[in-house]
Amino acid sequence: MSFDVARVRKDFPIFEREVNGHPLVYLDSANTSQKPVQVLDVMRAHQERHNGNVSRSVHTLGTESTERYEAARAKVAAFIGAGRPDEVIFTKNSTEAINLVAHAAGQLLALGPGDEIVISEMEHHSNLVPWQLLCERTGATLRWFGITDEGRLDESGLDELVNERTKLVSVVHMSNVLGTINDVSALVARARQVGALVMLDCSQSVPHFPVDVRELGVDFIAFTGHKMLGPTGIGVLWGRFDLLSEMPPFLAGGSMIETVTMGRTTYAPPPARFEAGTPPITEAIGLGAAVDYLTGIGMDEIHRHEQEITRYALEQLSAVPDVRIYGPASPAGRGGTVSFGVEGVHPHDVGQILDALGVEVRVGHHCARPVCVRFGVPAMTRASFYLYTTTEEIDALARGLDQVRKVFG
Amino acid sequence: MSFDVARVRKDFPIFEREVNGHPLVYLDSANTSQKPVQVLDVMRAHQERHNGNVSRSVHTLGTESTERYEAARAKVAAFIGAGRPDEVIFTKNSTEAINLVAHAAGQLLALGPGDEIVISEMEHHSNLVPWQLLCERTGATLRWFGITDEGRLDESGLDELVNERTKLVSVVHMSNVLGTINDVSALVARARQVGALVMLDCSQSVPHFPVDVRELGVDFIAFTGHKMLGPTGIGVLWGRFDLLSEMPPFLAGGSMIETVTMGRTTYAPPPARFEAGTPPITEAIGLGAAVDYLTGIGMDEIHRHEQEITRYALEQLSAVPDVRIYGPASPAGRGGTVSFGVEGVHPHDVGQILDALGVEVRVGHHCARPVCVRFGVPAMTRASFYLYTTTEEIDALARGLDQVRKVFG
Amino acid sequence: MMLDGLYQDIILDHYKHPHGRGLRERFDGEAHHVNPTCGDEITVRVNADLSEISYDGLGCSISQASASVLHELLQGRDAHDAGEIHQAFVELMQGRGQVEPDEEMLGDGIAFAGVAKFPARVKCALLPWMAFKDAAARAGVEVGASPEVKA
Amino acid sequence: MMLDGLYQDIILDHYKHPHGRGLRERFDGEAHHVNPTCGDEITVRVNADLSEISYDGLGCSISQASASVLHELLQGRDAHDAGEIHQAFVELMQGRGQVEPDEEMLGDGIAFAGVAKFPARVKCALLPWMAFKDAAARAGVEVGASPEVKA
Ligand SMILES: Cc1ncc(COP(=O)(O)O)c(C=O)c1O
Ligand SMILES: Cc1ncc(COP(=O)(O)O)c(C=O)c1O
Repeated sequence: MSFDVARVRKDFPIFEREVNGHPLVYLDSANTSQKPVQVLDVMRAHQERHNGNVSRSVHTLGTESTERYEAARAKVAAFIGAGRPDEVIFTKNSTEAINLVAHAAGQLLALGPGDEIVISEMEHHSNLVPWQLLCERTGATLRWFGITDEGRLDESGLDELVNERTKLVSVVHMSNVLGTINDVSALVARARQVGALVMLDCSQSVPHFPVDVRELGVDFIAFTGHKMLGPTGIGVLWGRFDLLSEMPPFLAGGSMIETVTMGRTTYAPPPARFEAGTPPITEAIGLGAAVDYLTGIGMDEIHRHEQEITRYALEQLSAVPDVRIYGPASPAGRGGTVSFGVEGVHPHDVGQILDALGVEVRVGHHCARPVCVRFGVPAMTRASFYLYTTTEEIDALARGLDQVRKVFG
Repeated sequence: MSFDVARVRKDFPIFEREVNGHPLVYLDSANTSQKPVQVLDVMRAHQERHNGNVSRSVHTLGTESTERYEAARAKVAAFIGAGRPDEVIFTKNSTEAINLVAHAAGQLLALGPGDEIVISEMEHHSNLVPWQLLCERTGATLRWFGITDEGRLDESGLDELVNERTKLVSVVHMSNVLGTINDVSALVARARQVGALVMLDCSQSVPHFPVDVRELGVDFIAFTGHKMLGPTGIGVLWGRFDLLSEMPPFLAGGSMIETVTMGRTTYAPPPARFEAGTPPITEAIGLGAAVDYLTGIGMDEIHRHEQEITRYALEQLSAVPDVRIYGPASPAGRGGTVSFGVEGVHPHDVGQILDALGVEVRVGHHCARPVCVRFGVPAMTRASFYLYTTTEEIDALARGLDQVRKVFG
Repeated sequence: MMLDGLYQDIILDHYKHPHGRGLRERFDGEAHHVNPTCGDEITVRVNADLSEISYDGLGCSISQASASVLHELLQGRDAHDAGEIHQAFVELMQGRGQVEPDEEMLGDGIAFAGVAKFPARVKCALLPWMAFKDAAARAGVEVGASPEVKA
Repeated sequence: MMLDGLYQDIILDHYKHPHGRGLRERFDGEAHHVNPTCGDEITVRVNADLSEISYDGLGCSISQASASVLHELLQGRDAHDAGEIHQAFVELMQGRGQVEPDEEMLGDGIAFAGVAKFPARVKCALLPWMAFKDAAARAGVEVGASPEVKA
């Protein structure tokens, strides 16, 4: 059975709507994805029939909710090749997952002056600011990989950058601006040599192609439900179980304890230790349904489709005069996220005119301001694709850019 | 128009289901509430028609999402009498809200040895463990109010307990175990005298009766969407704007920044400063719909109904032999949450037999182990009510307890 | 009513008349386990030759009866037999009601077959068994690698 | 198409041919404002008597044209008039398209009436005006208490 984008699109109710009198052309999936009816139905059914709090009650509703919540954990674990479900911690988004590690692993590593954390210039602010703050708290030093002119991680200084002082390396798996997919094997090998932990920000990779944590050989990954057909309010931290077991808690409260007295508390094992309070139950279940949906279609199929769309988009955009593409120019080693500039027109204006034509792209610094600075611009326009994107939508984008040039010509 | 519980119940699809062959009798709303179709419809419609990420795009979907998300903030602000919407910070639950204050206000107060934080023995673990950890981090001392035999906050030592060394007082507004509603006026006055900040854990109060932050005169309150007809995955921190403005960020990442360079970041004003990453957008909108629903019925009406149910429940439970009620024995100064023990029968067994009859109560330490310890029991059984609770459901509970005594008699 | 599977007379009997309850003074290994969800607690003490197994705790009928049955089944056994019985009980509990219990090996323990259908109560039934395993290990006795139990 | 309201010829004109762009060396107050969502930046410099208002920045057509219009409307006014015009412009922008602009007071500024219907762009239009207000305050000039603007 081959991939049929028209059939896929039927699962997404939002594609029935118009924007400013034009059919919706949604090219902003790197920002947040649309949701298939299969995910919405599972969430609705849960709330209408099985809603109860988890892990706390012996009653039927509580038991049903707990089973569904834990089943979602198992699905997510299988989806990323985790050794066991208990390695999957539900957070509210990628950002919380990364902050959790910055606090808890930071504490475990007992960081201090002289220690180094390594990130890259390609990071989303969510994988940048938490490490800045960690360094502020502990006196450790933040260092980073640069970006090459082609939009790839500059690993030329790898051995110097990742050294005996390095305690943790955290880089993005796929850039949300440049589309670059980082092959982290050399980096991981070097980190292992010096005994540093490795975290990958997989917010843009897990939704779009097969990711296997064991193959990657890293210690932590973070990703977020709303970018992978799931609801808002749910994210995932995956970590090696032995590491998680040693980490102190981050958020504290109900459900993460073993026993509590006024003077002292002991903590539950992972994942409970890191899931304080009532978790996003319906949202986790929705993410489980999204994983089912993605698996049903096949992550390989999805990746292949996006590669085709990306190839087509790169061709079409290159053909528009005055358009400059940032990031890898061919589909190899990159995903379906293409940022560009239109000479002489500010991205805000590009985005506004496209929106008037129903074409939804993102403009701005994409929460990755250092990437814009690296390429010498204050902002970029970004079109990003997913399993439901069609070549017709790319055509609409190209036509829209002609209109942009007309207005500002 | 008077309050009509039968009509209210029609809005909640879950009441159509049976549990173990009996009609569902849901007496666990203090744990999590059920959701009316009005809330579910708003969320579904948002996801099907308007889904986009907030605060980041100029496109139509993003603008619609942002407007709905900010409208929810304004609704929540009005619901609790906040001075301005910007005082409302969306978190994932109460627990995160309290942790946020424990970190950010803790840092603002520059706590150290000699400083004191005051809580009470009546706290949910979520308003206890974060303060233990804060004291561990800073060397400050944790102190607490006791509980009287009647289940009320023991304020007899108020002036000694809250003193010049006290930097922050955080207590529960309504106990999730005893049902006690704490009149905090004396405590707030004393805290003001000594210059301490005051936080109220309103997780059980905001859902059940009118709460006005200006009348309370406190600095922060926390509450949680899933206990007030809203979805899981959404909570609220309200704080005085001038205080929030001075507080450093807690979670860091996208959307909470002003500008970012690799070396240094400056932060947006509240509430954005405290909402790192993609927030629970649909969930906030769902909470806004829940607030609309509650306001439509009227919080006074809801409170009055719950008071009647509570009076009835206290009478019925007192009439069951071997039942001991923990907490205030009359409806005055308490809400619709009643914990009790059945002599000679462990709460787990009570809950299990009730569940077999379709009666859903919570058993255990209710994430408030010190309360159980205070009353000399490892666990309690708790029945908790809401706007949809009927006297027939209380009767079913009483009949169930007869069955419990028969099995273990 | 659905409870028949859970509250078998055997279980209620062990609950109301527990065997071997009360901690002995002399022991080689001790473990204290808590069920964080419900606050149930148990302390188990064992001698290195398993000639004595004593316990005390607070908890529901399932966990208390389970401790009584454990005492009856394991006290005086050698490490090998104790390990086998231990494993059989854990498997029964984790079998979601699909495992046929071996009466010869499990004795009164077969009454817990119904508990396996109540996921929230499985950990009650297992609490004493997990505490026993730890106590035995501390006394130098390995009772086999039973599958890990989720709290 | 929906854009007519937004990209009026007047706006495109000010964008393509900005008035008063480029920072003067002599000034009494300066402010640098950033729109965190999109990275637009502006620096505004003013003299204490508002005889000179200069600016430089990076940004979209709306924010750049707005700066040009601001320069044209406010340079050389006294503090009172500048305050009134400032207030009128802010009110127009925050009126969600419901406010009728006063052409006599706002001149080319009335072209921004359409922008008020695009919430995401209102902050672009206001960026120079907020920076001007801060710069003026630093030069000792109060241009009135305009309603607070949300970032
Ligand atoms: C008094 C009280 N505080 C805090 C909480 C924590 O709320 P949440 O689990 O939604 O964070 C609860 C409920 O669980 C509660 O009853
Ligand atoms: C690469 C990358 N990292 C982190 C994030 C943050 O995800 P969230 O906003 O869901 O926390 C995003 C998306 O916003 C992203 O693209």
